[in-house]
Amino acid sequence: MASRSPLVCASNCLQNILFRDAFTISRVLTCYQPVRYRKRSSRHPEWFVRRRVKSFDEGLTQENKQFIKDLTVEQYKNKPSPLKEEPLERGEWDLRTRRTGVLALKIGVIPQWRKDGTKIETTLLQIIDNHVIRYSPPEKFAQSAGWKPWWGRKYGSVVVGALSCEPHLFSKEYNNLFTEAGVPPKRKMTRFLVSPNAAIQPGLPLTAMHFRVGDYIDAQAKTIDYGFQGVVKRHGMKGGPASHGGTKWHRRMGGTGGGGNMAGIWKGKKMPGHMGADWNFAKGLRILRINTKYNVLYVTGTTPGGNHCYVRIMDTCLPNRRREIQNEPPMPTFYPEDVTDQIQEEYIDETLFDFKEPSIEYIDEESNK
Amino acid sequence: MTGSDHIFPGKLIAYTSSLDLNLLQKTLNQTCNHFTTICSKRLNIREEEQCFLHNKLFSTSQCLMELRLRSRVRVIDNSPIGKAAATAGKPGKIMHVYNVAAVGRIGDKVMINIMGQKKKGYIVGCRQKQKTNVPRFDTNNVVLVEDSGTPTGTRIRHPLPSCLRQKRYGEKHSGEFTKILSIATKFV
Amino acid sequence: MNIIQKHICRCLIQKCNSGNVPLSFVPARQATVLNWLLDKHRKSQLSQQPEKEDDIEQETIMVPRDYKYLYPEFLPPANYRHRDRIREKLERQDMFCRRTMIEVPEFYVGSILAVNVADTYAPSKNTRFVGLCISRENDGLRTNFILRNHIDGNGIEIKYDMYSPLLQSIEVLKLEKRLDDELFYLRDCPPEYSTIQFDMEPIHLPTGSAVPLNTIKVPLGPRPWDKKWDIKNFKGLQPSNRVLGKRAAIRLERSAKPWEEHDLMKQYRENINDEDVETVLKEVVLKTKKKSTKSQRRQ
Amino acid sequence: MSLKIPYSQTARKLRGTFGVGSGPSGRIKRLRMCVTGLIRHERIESTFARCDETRGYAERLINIASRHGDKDKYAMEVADYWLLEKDLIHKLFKVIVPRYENHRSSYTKLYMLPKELPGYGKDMGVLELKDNPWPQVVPKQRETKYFLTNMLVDELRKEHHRTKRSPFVNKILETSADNIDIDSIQNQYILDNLVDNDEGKTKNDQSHENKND
Repeated sequence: MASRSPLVCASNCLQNILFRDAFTISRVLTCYQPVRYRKRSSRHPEWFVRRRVKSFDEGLTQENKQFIKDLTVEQYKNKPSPLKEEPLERGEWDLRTRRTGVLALKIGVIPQWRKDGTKIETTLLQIIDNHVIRYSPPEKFAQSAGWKPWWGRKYGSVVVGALSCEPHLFSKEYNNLFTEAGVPPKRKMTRFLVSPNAAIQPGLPLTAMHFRVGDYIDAQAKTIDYGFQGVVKRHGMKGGPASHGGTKWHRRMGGTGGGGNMAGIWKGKKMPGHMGADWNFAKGLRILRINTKYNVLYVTGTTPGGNHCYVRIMDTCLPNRRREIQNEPPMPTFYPEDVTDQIQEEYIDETLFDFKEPSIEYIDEESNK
Repeated sequence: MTGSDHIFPGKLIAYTSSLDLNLLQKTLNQTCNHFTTICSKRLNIREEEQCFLHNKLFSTSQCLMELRLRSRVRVIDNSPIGKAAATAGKPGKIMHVYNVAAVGRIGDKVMINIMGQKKKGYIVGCRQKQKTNVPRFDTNNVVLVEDSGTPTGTRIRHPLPSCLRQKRYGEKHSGEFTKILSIATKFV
Repeated sequence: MNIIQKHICRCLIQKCNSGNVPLSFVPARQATVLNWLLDKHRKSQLSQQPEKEDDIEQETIMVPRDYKYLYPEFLPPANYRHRDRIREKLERQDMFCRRTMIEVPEFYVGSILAVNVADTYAPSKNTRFVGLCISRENDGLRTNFILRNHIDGNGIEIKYDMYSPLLQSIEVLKLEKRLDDELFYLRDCPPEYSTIQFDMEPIHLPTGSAVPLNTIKVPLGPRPWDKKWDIKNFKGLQPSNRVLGKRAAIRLERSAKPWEEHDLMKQYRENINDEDVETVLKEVVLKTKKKSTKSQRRQ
Repeated sequence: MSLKIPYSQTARKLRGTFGVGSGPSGRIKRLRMCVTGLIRHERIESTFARCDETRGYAERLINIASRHGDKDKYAMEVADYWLLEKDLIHKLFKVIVPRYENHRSSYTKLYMLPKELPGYGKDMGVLELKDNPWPQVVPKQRETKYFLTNMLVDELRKEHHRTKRSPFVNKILETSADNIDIDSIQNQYILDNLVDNDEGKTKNDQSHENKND
């Protein structure tokens, strides 16, 4: 393992070169493409890299399996970090900057209380093992196939991965994507657009401290897959009467169009079809509470998708909410050197009730006077 | 509750016209017995409703228990019209809800048809499902109000929900609510 | 069988029985991460901050048998799609924090409670309500209970969140159990069965005695009812005199599901299993051990 | 006790087991027959969906029987309902429950059979109780310990242990006690490992040689 044969090395190099060429031609490696209309096809996109390989049971003994597991862990721990070589300059924040987002998992929805006694629903989002895997500056990004002309040269791109795995699960091509960052291969990856002053170096970990309490965020996720659904559930149409001579007319849609000059069914007519499993936004959610031990964000309201689905979280694009930010957020992300004190286990918003406090009591103002 | 002649006037007239006195006596006895047994158990609107309808017993409540048009309400202040309606077994019906949704909730203003008269009132307790810390009543309660805004009754001997008190500080009808709350005796 | 078929057979069998990975043969349509896989990632040594294993799981703590009924709100939901280990842990932390501030006594459906709640619009900034507990619902921070009372010819029910910070105190006036899990049928029963005086004095039980079971059988009032109580086989209800019509009897016969009595998998899916209950209640035992001397039942 | 098998939150409807319209009662009727067949013959072959459904019920039945015992009323009721042939109740409590007394994993095993082309169109499966007297469904694999890959990895492991310092020693280094003789500890650690490995190897080698002879 330690000493490789020259043949293997050569093949690795070849693949690296091949892949790099393919990468510049193909689209940027992401799992998300913004599309104008619903696009459902079984064809792979151009940037697709085959993750899984056909594996067969090698018949390794239990001892040897454990040994190889330990060896991989040791390898990644002893790897020289790419961060030490050439640190990028940290930019300054202004209203137009776009920082990277993080890739979180939705854990559940629980109620919390404000200090005035009102009850609110909060969504819990856990950030597990997030690392920056690739950064390409605007000039390089504009040459790639994933680039859209209306973005101009304003934005670069950042690929973020979550949930690190053992490398023997994946193909060699897929594992080579992570050599630059020096992290174990990730189960899931996404891309974020980033302004040049928020350039970030590959290999950096992203934690819950990337955001502060009181910030506003946008959450993007895939909605729950409902399968093929009728018109009543999919578009909320009224259906027909339950009785009064309604024969086979309970959950059907009405007319599909007029006659005369405009006759025929128009494009975009609401009809039965596949419902859900579509990208959706929830904008302007406020962070109320942060748990740094488990990297969990408590966010107002609910996000799209079911339990344990991936959620892309980024700074909000709503201009009025952006202006409410008074202190600068950490640029390009949180470094543990920034804080002199020890990091607390929990940060709680001023408006939120802390369960360690005694219960709420209203004070009679008139009698006090 | 001795208002049996109020209940079946049509039948009575039919009997009197046929002058079948024996039958008439029998039916009167039957109805009186029936009412005394039921109404002595408890004074509840739904009983009166049930008597008012007919001998057949079936539920007329809606699934959501919402207060909409033609839903029956109970008057809980001591106004003479409300008492008369209770004794006659003719509860008031909602004609209009002063509301965009046309569904009455606690604190909403409604117009009521009661004993052939048109009256205004405020909803003061609902059968509908409520939020936490807000009471849910077994009956739909209403307090009657004159056109000028003063309540028709002088006393309310039933409990009112405590959340109604915040209406006093609201922009709408705050004056009328202070008058209603001043004649109330108990809050829950 | 030719060679190709044999090969396919071998592949499929390998797929079924490879390793310890549980395979779900019903394909998961949702693009979500399964519970066991997520826990593996959280604890794996490859991750940045590998989660440490709990000491509680390794400790041998005896969980008393009645804890399942004493702390029903700590039990997680039975559906594995709605479960998450970390979320439950964080939720429980909040609950324990709240329990240090306010004493949540032992009570069951059928016992009489007095509750104090903060109220901005009341002149004393506090309202007190006394009533019979009809139901206890939900789990975690969402738990609530409903109190019922009959005041001046008005049946009144109020729902309270158990972990709401507005709650000032919960006091048990009479500790009792009933025959049923929920007593919503009291809505259609005569009012004397749900009237409770506001100035009722608390009844103390002798120390160490079991919780008494009230075996009262309540008669139903005349129709119309909120629901068809007489069909639903409540133990605490007297059988009614209602004679079913011909069509109603047929409908009742059709709605019966005798095969669900021994449907073992259905029971397993709807109720949480004992092993999961124990892991949760071990934590409860540890946290309540400190207070146990203080809040022993009815001293 | 929790089930050690994967199960779906929504049950299969198993339509058309006793004709269309038999409904959930027909489903249970069919499953009862499958469970009794499994306890009787210890291996059954049916459609894959039906096998997967019966698997859960059989596991639960054995679970309840082993937990409550044969003197419990509830356990006897359940066994009486699910086993249509009454002589099997005796077999369940006296034969099958003691068999899985110290068992940690699941009691049953499920296989998928290959599709026959052209065929019926449904996946077929085999469900069996573990430790049954029948010949195995999958032929037993050869012992893999002396495969080339295994031998190579074995050698690598030994080398790794020799060269690398143990985590135990590293910990001592971090705490920085100056007067400890590190080399002696390291040597001891290596020796311990070596002895363990050699013992294991010698035993297995002998057996392997005997077989070849």
